[in-house]
Amino acid sequence: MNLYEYQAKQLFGLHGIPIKEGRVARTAAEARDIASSLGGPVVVKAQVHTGGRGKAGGVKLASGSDEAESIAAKILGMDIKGHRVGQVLVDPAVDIDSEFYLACVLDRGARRILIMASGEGGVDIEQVAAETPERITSVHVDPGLGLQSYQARRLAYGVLHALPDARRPAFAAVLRDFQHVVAQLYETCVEEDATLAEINPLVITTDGQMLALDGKVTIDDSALFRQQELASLRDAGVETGAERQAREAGLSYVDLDGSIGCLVNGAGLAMATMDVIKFFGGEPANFLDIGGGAQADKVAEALRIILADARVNSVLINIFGGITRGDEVARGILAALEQLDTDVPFVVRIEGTNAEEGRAILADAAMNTATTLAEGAQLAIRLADERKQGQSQEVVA
Amino acid sequence: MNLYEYQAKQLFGLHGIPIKEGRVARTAAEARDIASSLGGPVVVKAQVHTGGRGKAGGVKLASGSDEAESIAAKILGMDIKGHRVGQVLVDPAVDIDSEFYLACVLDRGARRILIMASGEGGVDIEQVAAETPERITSVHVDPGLGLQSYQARRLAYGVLHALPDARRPAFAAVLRDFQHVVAQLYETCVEEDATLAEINPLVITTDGQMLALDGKVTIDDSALFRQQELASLRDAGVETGAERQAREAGLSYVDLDGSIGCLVNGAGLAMATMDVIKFFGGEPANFLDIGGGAQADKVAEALRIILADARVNSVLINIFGGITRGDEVARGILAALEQLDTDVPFVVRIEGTNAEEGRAILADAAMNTATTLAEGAQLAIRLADERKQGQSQEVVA
Amino acid sequence: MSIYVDGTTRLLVQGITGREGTFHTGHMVEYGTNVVAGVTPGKGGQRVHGVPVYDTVAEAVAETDANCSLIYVPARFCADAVLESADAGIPLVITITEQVPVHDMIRVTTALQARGTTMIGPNCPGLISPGSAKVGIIPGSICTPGPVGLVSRSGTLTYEVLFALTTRGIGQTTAVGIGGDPVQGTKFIDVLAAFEADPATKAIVMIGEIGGSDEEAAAAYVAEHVGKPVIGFVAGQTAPAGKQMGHAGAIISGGSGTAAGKIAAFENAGISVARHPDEIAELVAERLGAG
Amino acid sequence: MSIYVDGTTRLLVQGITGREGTFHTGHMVEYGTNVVAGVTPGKGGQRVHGVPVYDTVAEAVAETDANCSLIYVPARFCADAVLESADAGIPLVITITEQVPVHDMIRVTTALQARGTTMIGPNCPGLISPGSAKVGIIPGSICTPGPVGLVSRSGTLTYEVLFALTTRGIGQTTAVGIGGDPVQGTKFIDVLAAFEADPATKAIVMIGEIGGSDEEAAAAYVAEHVGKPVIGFVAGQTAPAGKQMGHAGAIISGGSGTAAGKIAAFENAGISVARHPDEIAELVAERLGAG
Repeated sequence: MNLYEYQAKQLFGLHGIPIKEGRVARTAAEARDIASSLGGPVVVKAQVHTGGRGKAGGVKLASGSDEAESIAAKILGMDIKGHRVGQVLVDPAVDIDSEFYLACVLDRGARRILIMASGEGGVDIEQVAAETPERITSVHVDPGLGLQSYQARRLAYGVLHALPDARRPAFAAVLRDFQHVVAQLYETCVEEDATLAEINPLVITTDGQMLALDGKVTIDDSALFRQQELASLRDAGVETGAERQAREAGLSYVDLDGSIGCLVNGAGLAMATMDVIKFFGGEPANFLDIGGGAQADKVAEALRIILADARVNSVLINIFGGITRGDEVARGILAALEQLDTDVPFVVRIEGTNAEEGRAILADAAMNTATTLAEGAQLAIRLADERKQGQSQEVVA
Repeated sequence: MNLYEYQAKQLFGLHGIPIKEGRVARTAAEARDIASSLGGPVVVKAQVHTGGRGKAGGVKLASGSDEAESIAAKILGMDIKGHRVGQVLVDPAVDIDSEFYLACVLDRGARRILIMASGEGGVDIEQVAAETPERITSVHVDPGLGLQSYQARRLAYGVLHALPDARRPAFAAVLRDFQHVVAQLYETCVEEDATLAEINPLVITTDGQMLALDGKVTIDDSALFRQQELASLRDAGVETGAERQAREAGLSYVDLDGSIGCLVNGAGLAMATMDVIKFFGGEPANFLDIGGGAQADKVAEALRIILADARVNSVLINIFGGITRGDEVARGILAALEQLDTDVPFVVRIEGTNAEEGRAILADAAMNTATTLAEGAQLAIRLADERKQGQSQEVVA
Repeated sequence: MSIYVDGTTRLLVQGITGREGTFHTGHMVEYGTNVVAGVTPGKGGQRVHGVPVYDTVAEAVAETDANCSLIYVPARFCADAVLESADAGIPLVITITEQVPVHDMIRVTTALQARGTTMIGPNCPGLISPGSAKVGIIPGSICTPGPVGLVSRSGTLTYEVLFALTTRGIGQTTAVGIGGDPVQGTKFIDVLAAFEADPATKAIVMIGEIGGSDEEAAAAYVAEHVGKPVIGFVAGQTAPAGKQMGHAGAIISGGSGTAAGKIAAFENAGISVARHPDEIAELVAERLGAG
Repeated sequence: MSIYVDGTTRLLVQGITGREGTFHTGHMVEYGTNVVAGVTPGKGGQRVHGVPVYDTVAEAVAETDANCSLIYVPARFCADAVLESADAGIPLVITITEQVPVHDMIRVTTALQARGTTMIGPNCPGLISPGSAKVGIIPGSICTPGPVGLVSRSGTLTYEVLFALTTRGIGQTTAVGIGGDPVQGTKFIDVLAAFEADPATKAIVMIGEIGGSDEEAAAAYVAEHVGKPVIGFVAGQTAPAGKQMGHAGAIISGGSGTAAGKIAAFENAGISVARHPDEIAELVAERLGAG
């Protein structure tokens, strides 16, 4: 789960990292009020879950509350890389001396949190890593020991020594503050169950203060059971209705643009099912993983979500039972079909745990069946095409 | 640094371990007031840094405030194994169903905290360990992970399964409470820098509550810099004046009964110096380790403490310099002698770092010197004997 | 022959009295796996499918000499359960539980390194050495003994491939599901090394998916250390960037972790790459025939 | 020959710009120890006795290939300093600092196990291999090369014994002070094993003191694994029970840790026990003559 910049910075603030005291606005009038209560020039920043806001015109300086209002009016509602801007952060403007990069990120290979720091702030760190890797200093944290002071020092001196001479005095003056920010960012990462906690840029202001100017935090969804407050921050706005409905039902669902609905158990098999549909010339309407051990009601809910999508012209149900049982899935399909009056054709393939019981349950429902995935996919593509043509003919007739 | 029972239990209470709400009294009248505010029967318990209070008559049940006062009057001022009772704890009396033992203790061999639990509570755990070790369950805690739930469960089930059948239901009913106490006691041990945190007995009351009835906590002296509140609990009453004075000067000093004052650098050498004096028939007046790298003022303070003891008839100064430097020690000796007018004879032996410089500094002071420890000890014994005889003669004369 | 589990495996099931634990213990016992003990705190003394249940792993190990543990406990208790087995001296822990917090697994994998315990999982289907031991939830009916070693980040996709192999008459030494989470106890390269060392394994199937860079690391390992034929597949060729596809680990982010990159790495390492799952068995047959 | 340190030792001093660090670095350089670097955060670029100072251990190691670290930093920074050296890949860390919190050393010793780093100390005088390297504060003037290995929980008592040996013309391979704290990085048995394996060491002196049970463990080890003659001494024969004698480790508590018990254990293991320090050199001469 990704946090918005303003949420990330609030979290930083709670953990003792210096931030500006801006607030978030959902209307231009609110933006005006915030700017006027802050006084002086402000920055109005679009709050969206994507990068490149600046280039897209989503971040603007305003000299006062009048301009803040007019800028907010322009930014609110803007579309940035497919994300509609629903809120803006109004922060006091800051005079920047220099910019730095600091992040705690899960290193999957090392199975540890990696802390990376660089004097190249405000830019894409992946580019820095590719072009000038010597400007990035990093340390892995032993989870049993936690961050040690020497590691914060190593980052601090690593950044210092990689800076051009002209930039060194300003950073040398805040070396201890920087180490403090490192420690607090790691604390944020661990205590909030984050897999990414990034400050970019971390700046030194012209009056010599360290400040987290922009931030990005990703919370581990699996840990939300112990992060209730964070769970409540989830912003439903970026999910489609179907995605939200699926998440609430405990399903893993991603909306796509095609015509073949997919209901699969297991992420790998679900992806492979999409891949096969595409391989044979079809277009999947969604990714849908019902997860391990799904029971009938969950399967029924999954079918409801798929069939609510008008673009769906056939449904491919591909179940290979392990912890999931074929009979449960079959019961779920029947339960959904009892409630939903649909003419969308189904192709069902069930193998693995309790597959025979499942097939027996569906035997009376007169469904299309398949034995291999390739066969199932090709059948689903054909049925979708036929239904699409049938509908066109109806329209023509 | 050892805590009194009442201090240990306060600490337990702060960490969420259930304790009784008794208070400490320094006079019989205070004991009466506490008993009357608590209401009902109370237990009056001597607060001393030694075991065997019960046998010595230092723990008594009182039916009410009158009796609490009279009992407190008897216990206060009592001498228990050389410890004068200066305060009593007045706790509400408790109806005990059964007693248990639980402790976190530093296992030097394993370099970890060991948690030990047993159904044999209220008795000497070393005796249980020797006679019925199968009644003790223990786990070592990995400091990086901290106490894990399974370890608390293992202690709980270990205790449960070792109990006689008749006692099992009462303990089974509080199995979760017990695991909670285990977790909180370990937290106490780590957060308070304890090398021992013991609850003995941990009881189940007749109404099924777990309760820490008596406790013992030893705090690591080296960690007092980060445990300021605990440091302030130190009870000067159990130290002799010389011991307190020495501690405040950063010296390690233990009062003994002999006539030869010892000033040594290093604990091992200081002990060996005592051993040698005794080996040759003398009696050391003290153990005194000036520590590593002592400077002149510390040496001077050490001599002041030694010479303030009227029983001292000679002083053996044994310095083998490493981090301590011979010249610093020599300057300290001269500084002390300038201020103190004493006729106590000194035997000085300085070897190691800057020993020659040290000996040069003392050359003019016309002191007795020795090259080996055995020689120095024998000389100090002879000088002490001579001075004692001289004093006797003076008295006779 | 097989890797990790075989006829000498003495299995302990943590969470045996739960719904899934009981169900799959039944299947494992039926398959012939030597399930010697179960553990559920507070349920000591019960029996599940004839298997004795203990309150703690330490007791269970003392009584039954269990040497492998299988974990079905709920996610929030998972880290504790893994450490309990490791501390009781069990050298191999298979963790089926899904949605385990990443930071828990960071702590656990570090602790296991110091203890010399191998964990497979979490969020994995376990493993099976057809004909001798099934540890986890891979259906025994779709497997048969033979010369192919299989390792996969995906659960049900593994079944798909096993089914296809078995249907074609190609048996397996061991199939290992390493799980789809970002932090795994066992990685592709660990299993590849074990298969390379196993004389009975004549070819290796490796099923990857989008996200992370373990497939790339595995490809480099294959190029340098694996002499046996390797057949690969990568799921998620049509997955959109930035969207998490089920597994917490399966996400294309910042342009890395794409199926295209992984397939290229496979091909550069001489791994035969299937275009879709049904092609895998075909490629295995070819490479086995050639070898 | 020697153990732990010799002519190949490339020493780094942490806390080199402090009073003690500077003073003893001078003595080590003078003795001929190859001191290649010092570390004090914020003092990078300075020089102490000609030795370059760095801000971090990682930099110092990268620049100088230091392979041994000596720690003089204040107690509250000690754990961090040890871990910094271990993380920089230094295999041997000698910790002179005293009054280090016990819980810090519990954390550190566990962490070092996983990293394969050996720590000697804390609260120890370091070690010396006469004629080739002095690492710590043992005065070089009281040592001379020869056949005796010495290991001790005590600092100055060690000097006493070295002085007596040298005065008698008996030299040393290496003298190791393991420190008097309750939690030590290196114990008697570790050093005994190293001396037993060192062909140049012909006899071993072990100096214990009251408190704990390491002397008893060492005695058992000697009985089983050490073929060379061992001469022992235990300080604190006249110490009262329940009083801490200087070191946090030197205390007789609950009837255990007494000098009498340790001396008995030594004697049972065939160790020659000196009654007072001046007797040690005498016993060494006897055992060397006999051997």
